[in-house]
Amino acid sequence: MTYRNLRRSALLGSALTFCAMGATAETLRWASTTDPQTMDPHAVNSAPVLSFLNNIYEGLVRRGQDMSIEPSLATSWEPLSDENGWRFTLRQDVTFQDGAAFTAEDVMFSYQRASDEAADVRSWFAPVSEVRVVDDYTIDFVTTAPNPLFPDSIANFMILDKDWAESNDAALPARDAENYATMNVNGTGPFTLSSRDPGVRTTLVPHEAWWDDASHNVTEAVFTPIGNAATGLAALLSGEIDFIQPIPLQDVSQVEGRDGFKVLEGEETRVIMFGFGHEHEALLYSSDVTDTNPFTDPLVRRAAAHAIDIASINRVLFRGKIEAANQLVPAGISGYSETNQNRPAYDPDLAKELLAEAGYPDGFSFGLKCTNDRYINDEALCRAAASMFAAVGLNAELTTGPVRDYWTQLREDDFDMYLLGWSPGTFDMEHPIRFLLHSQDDEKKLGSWNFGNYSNARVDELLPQIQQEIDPTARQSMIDEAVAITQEDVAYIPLYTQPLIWAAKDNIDLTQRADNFFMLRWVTVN
Amino acid sequence: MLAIKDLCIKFPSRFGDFTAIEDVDMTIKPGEIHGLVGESGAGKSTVGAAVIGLLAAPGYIAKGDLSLGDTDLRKLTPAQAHALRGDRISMIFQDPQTSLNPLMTIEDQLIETIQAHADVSDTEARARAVDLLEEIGIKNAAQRIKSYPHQFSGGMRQRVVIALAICTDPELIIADEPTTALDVAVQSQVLDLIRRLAKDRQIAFMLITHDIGGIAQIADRVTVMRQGRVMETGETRQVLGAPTHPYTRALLDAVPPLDRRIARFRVPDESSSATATATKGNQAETWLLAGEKHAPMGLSLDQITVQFQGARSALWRKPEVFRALDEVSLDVRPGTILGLVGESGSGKSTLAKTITGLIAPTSGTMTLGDETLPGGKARNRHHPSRQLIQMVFQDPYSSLNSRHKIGAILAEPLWFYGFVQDQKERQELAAAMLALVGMQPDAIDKYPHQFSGGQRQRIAVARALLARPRFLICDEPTSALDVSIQAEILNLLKDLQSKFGLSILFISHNLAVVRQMADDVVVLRNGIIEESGASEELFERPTVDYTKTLLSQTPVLPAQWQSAT
Amino acid sequence: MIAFLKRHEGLWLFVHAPAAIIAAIVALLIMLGAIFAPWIALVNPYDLSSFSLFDGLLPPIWEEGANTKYLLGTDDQGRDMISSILYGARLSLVIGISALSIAAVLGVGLGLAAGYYGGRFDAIVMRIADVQLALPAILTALLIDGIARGLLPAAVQQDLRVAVLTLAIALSLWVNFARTARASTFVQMKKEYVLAAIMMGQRPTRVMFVHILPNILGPLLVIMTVDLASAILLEATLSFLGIGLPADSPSLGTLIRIGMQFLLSGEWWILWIPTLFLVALVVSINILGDFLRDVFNPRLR
Amino acid sequence: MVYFILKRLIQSVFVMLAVAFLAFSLFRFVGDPITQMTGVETSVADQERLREDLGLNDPFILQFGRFTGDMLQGDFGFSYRTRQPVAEMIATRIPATIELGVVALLISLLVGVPAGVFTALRPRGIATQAILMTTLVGVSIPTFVIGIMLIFIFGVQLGWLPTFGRGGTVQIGNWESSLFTIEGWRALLLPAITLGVYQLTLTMRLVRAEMMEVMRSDYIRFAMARGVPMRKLHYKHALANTMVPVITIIGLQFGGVIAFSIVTESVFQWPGMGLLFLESIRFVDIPVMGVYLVVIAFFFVLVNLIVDLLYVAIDPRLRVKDVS
Repeated sequence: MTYRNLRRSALLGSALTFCAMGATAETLRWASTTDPQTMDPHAVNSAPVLSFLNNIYEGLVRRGQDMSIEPSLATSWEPLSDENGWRFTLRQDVTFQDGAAFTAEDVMFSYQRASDEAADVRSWFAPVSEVRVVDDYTIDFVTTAPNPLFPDSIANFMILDKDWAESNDAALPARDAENYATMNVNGTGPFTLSSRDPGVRTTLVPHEAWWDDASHNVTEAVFTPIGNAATGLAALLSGEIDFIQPIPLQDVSQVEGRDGFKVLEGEETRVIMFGFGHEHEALLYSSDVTDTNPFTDPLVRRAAAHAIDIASINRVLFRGKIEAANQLVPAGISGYSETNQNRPAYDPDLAKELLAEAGYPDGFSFGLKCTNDRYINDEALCRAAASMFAAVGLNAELTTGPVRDYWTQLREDDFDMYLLGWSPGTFDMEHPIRFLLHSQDDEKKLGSWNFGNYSNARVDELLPQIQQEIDPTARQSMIDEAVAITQEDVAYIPLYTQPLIWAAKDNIDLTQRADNFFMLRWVTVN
Repeated sequence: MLAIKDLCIKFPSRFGDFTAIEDVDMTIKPGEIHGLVGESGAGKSTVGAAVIGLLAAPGYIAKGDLSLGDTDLRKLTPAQAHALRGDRISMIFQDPQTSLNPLMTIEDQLIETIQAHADVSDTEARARAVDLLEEIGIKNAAQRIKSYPHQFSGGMRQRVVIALAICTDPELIIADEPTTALDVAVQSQVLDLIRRLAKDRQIAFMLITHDIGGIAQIADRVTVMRQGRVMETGETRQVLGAPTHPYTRALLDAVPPLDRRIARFRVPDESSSATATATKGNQAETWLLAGEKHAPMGLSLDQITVQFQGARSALWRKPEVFRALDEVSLDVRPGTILGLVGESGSGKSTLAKTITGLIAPTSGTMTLGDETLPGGKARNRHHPSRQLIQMVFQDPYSSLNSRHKIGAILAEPLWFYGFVQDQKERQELAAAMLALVGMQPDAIDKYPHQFSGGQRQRIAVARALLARPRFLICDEPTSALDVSIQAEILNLLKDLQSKFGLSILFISHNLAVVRQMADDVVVLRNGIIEESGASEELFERPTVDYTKTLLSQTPVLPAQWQSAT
Repeated sequence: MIAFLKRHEGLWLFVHAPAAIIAAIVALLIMLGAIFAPWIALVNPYDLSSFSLFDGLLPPIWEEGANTKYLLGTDDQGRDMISSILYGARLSLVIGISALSIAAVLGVGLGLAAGYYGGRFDAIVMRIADVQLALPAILTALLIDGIARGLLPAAVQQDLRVAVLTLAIALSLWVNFARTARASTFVQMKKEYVLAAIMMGQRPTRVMFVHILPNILGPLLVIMTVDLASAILLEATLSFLGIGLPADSPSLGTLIRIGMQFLLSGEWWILWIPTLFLVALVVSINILGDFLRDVFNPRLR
Repeated sequence: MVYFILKRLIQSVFVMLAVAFLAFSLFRFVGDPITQMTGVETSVADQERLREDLGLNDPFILQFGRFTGDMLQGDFGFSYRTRQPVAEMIATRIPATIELGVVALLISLLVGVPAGVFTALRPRGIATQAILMTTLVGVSIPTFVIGIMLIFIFGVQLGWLPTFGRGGTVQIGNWESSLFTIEGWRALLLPAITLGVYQLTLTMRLVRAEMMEVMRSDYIRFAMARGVPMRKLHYKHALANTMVPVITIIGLQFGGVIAFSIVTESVFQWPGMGLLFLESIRFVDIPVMGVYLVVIAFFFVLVNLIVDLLYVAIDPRLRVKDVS
């Protein structure tokens, strides 16, 4: 430990000297709420880690500014002819940040590493049955079934150097202890780590031998996690940082109103929704209806949907920054159902009528579970929604809590209604159908986030077909059918697409991508 | 040299100014010891504080002249007054335990004081300090000067205090009760020292004290004060020997003589209050006498030893054992008073606590009447002795629960021992008992703080009696009281004892008081009995040196100044 | 009148201490407002149907765009600020006072017993106090929160948040009471009235509670006021850190936490009005505490 | 002396053990670390396997035994979240918290003690009343509000001082210090003031009360009567005697400083232990939380020991045996 500390100290010391000398205009200081917990691209499957490491490591494919898939370490890919799967042709003359050459062996190694039991990202490779190195620059991923979306699904599968990992005892991701790859990097990406002080400061410098043309002019990038939103914004306004992601909605006008600052607004792909306990036999938190579960009745669910005044929520809570959602993905995501764009209108009278029709003319009380630190304004949203529900007779007993034990509670079916935000990892409608709409099936790992266990035989039937259908039109019509069914059922109440609001100094040019990833390679400091 | 003329001091309070000192005149010549006597509240200390310019915060001098030699003390700026303090006037406080800064060595405090008033080097100041300590009677001064105050005993500490007061050669020293906190032996040494200093160095002393015996021994002149006014002033011999003012007369009468036993003290206004309530007191008297088996009960101690575990000072050394009582045997005969005499630390209070069961004896047996008295925890809460033995404590201010009404305090034993079931009856009896001890019965509705020390001590006696005790322990019952009050309380105790035939263990450090009260006397010193015997016999013909020294050192009024009773 | 005041010295001092009078009036007003909140408040923040998001973010009456219905404006939920504050103060005071009561009973009980029995019992109590002191209040709150989470079914947890928070605050305050009670008891134990009671053979509980307790109430009362202020602040701090009360049962602390989101956004009233109320309340209590301290320690006057 | 210190040490060990037990046992109830360690798509079976690997399914006592046993061997375990050794994580954060705490304490002493003396010597002055009133308001504003106000005024509006972080730090051995650069001090100022305000008030009031008490004591009156110069009287005699109780309270307060540094660190994004602890709570990082508690208890115990030693240094009555 002492040895390690000494080395780190030396490293930090030199980094600080460097800071002092190289403090030119091209230094970018940016902040976000959460520190990436590890530098290992396979150890943890979480947005802060993947977002940050996308600047250091690269995958076979990558996403462009519009989220489209484009070649990265693979220059091209096509389906295998004689079996299910894909063949990737790799880019030549790519070197890792330590100078080693990139070959198919590294991809093979990274696949083994990322699909190992110790890796948190192994679910990406669930469809993969075999990986074969064809030659130094060709590699085949064989899948158990036809998988048209496979290349899209591995945009965050990052490649690291086999020799580097093995010689540093980091052949597997660290699970309950650290290893070399937790604190050190060796990727092929545009930036490399120059110093890291977890939770405090992480500094990146450009990788001079990067294969792609650098369109950025950053010579040094310093990342600071700032958990407290007010502190973060204050740091931006006082000029200590150049860019922050995200900022609270209510502060947008303040930033915009100041000289020298700008706000970047966009939409995340995350749809915020309410879910129901579809299969619960009785309400858990009700004070008046204890023997049955009204939410099993689609009429009641529809009534709840009509009770929500999304326009007021938008105006007051979100300052007009949100887009109402009508299905589980926002428009623009592949597979979005153009034919099902209507959402239940705000109509409290209709809601009351529907409730009366369902046999609850005076409404009933139930429990609503929400997070208070997961989504933008999540707690305020739930309180507003509870107030709106109450106006039609649905008296919500609101429980809000930190996300740290929220999922556990949901897994234990401890809710009547709950809040959920879902971002399709593959940027395709299939993703929410698989996770949120298909009946729970532990064996096949389907419906694993369908906490209320919404179950519809037709939807269950459609999912495998959607997954395997290569023809886009046929695929879309199946998706449309599934969306229509679930909309009719009011399986969820989709509310809105979560906005994405970044703030920066005026002299920073950057690109805001819909997955909330911040790519240093698109930054220009003027 | 010091001249006080028409001094009037007022303390502003929210209900108008309170006049503490009125028209006081006094002069003190160099080398003269001027005694300022009076009971508490007489304003003695206020005069002293005014002279040295340290009058407590809101108080101010309303009128009058204060001058020291040619200096008009009232015209000094605060800075000048401060420079004068120590340089020309100094002061000695009552308690040597608290008068010295515990965090500084004696040397530092002496040098600091010397250098505050004289431009001398450290070495010189130190030399002067050492000489002074030697002169004052501290042996091995060069070495002991490095010590901290806590490393000196009480008497030695008072010497250091005196050294500090005179190290700057002041003209006047105000000594505010300089001997009150000290044991008899040390008292006389300190008084001797003061007398010597006055004579040798021609320092004028203002000796503030309530101890008339001490004044009589060393003061050249005396001023008697009462309630802020001078009653009488003049040569000591004249004022104390042939007092002209009735107050002085009464004060002198209340001083218990050491050389003889008197039946009763003459207390001027006692009779009036006593008779007014006497009829009411009869009820309490009847009740007390009606108690079953009210025959007196004796107490004997046989070879009682009490040891305390000292603090552990080192890990490998066993903590030292401190022997507070060493094989003490004594006998309180039924219906008599045994006087227990001793200086502080002699084990008197330990003995009382052992008898009452607060402390367990290490060995030895106690017998109350015919029954063995278990000690410490062995005596359970319901043991009969809890009722049969009662105690009157030293400090009347802390012996009554200040948050309880007198009625509640007095009714408690009646309720607790189950004597009287009815609440109303209890209050009535309590009121009657108050009458018996010479108090107004309506006191039961008041709180202790509404009474003076002497009245509280009467209440404490009433409480003890309401337990229907057979044996009474009086632990220094009058040492916190003024002499005239002391006389009243002693009279009361005598009356009650003869009326109810109580057996009393009377503990006191005051030999004169014990002589007035006790049938038998035991002299205790460091936990060992030095001498014991019938009271008059022992006082007339003490056999042990220690007793003799004690007797000789106790300051008394010369016999010829005392009035015959 | 004068005679009456003369007898009741504390009252006399009070009448002549303007700061104490103002503080008492402010504290009294806030407390009355809190007590009668259900009758005087415009909306009930607990009743979700009594307000509407539609009225959200209205400024106080003197600002442009205000609605005269809401004198001090509304928050982002459309709740009337005054109502929220009244209910918030109510909750803060309930938590503060109950935490204080628990702490006082526990602390005074243990402190009295420690001072009375001394020796080993005293040593044990003081070691426990040490452990408690080594765990700052925030950590204690987390621990209690953790236990509650582990032991209680999820259904009742929400309802017990207030109780849990109260207990956590109580646990971090009892040491103060215990130490003071113990020290004061030590002093009283040397007093002769206590010896007299013990010698009589009275039960230890009677000696402790009937005889000693009334005599040590003075310093305890001072601690009580000062700690009431700390309890309210502690609740605010815990709520700020997000381990206090949920937003739908707003105490003053929670209101400030919510308001903190609007620090830079221009809706200043959502943060600063509750803060002002909290500070006014705490300052008043502290002034009264100071005043009591002076009454019980005349020498500091 | 040796016995005294030894006795204190044994008591300290008891406190440490109790805290370790509490820390560990109670945090076992806080949330489920597995959900934090794994991503959205990790299967339930994988989670269960991980739980088994980490020994989270073992009996409670076994887990506690492992926890203390490892700790005694200097092995503080690994963070669930970052997979770093906890010892190292805490060690890198300790300097920030200590420097913040010590500077805050220094501010509170450097301002609080003179202010206490001043107000004690002029109990009726207008300045005294003003100071007392100000400080009363000072203790009545929650720490986090003070911090945010300072950020708002000095960081955002005036732009004089940094609003977060430690500024320039210098590495001295294992200690990362911000005390050696101007930037470091600038960054330290606001958080230290925020943290110091509350302690300052307490210190000031305590010094005032003790000083007034001491000024009434016999030895001060005697020193007055001897004409000891006022300056010496106030600062050498009175203040020194005030220090014994003041040091006790300051020692006790150090725990409070560390505790409230959680709040301050959160507001100022100060990379100390408190911030780490808050992050750990958020991510249910039990090893870090447990070790943090133990470290805090250790500080408390250490400070108390130092206070005991200071007593001995200040008060000769505890130092030398009675010779008379």
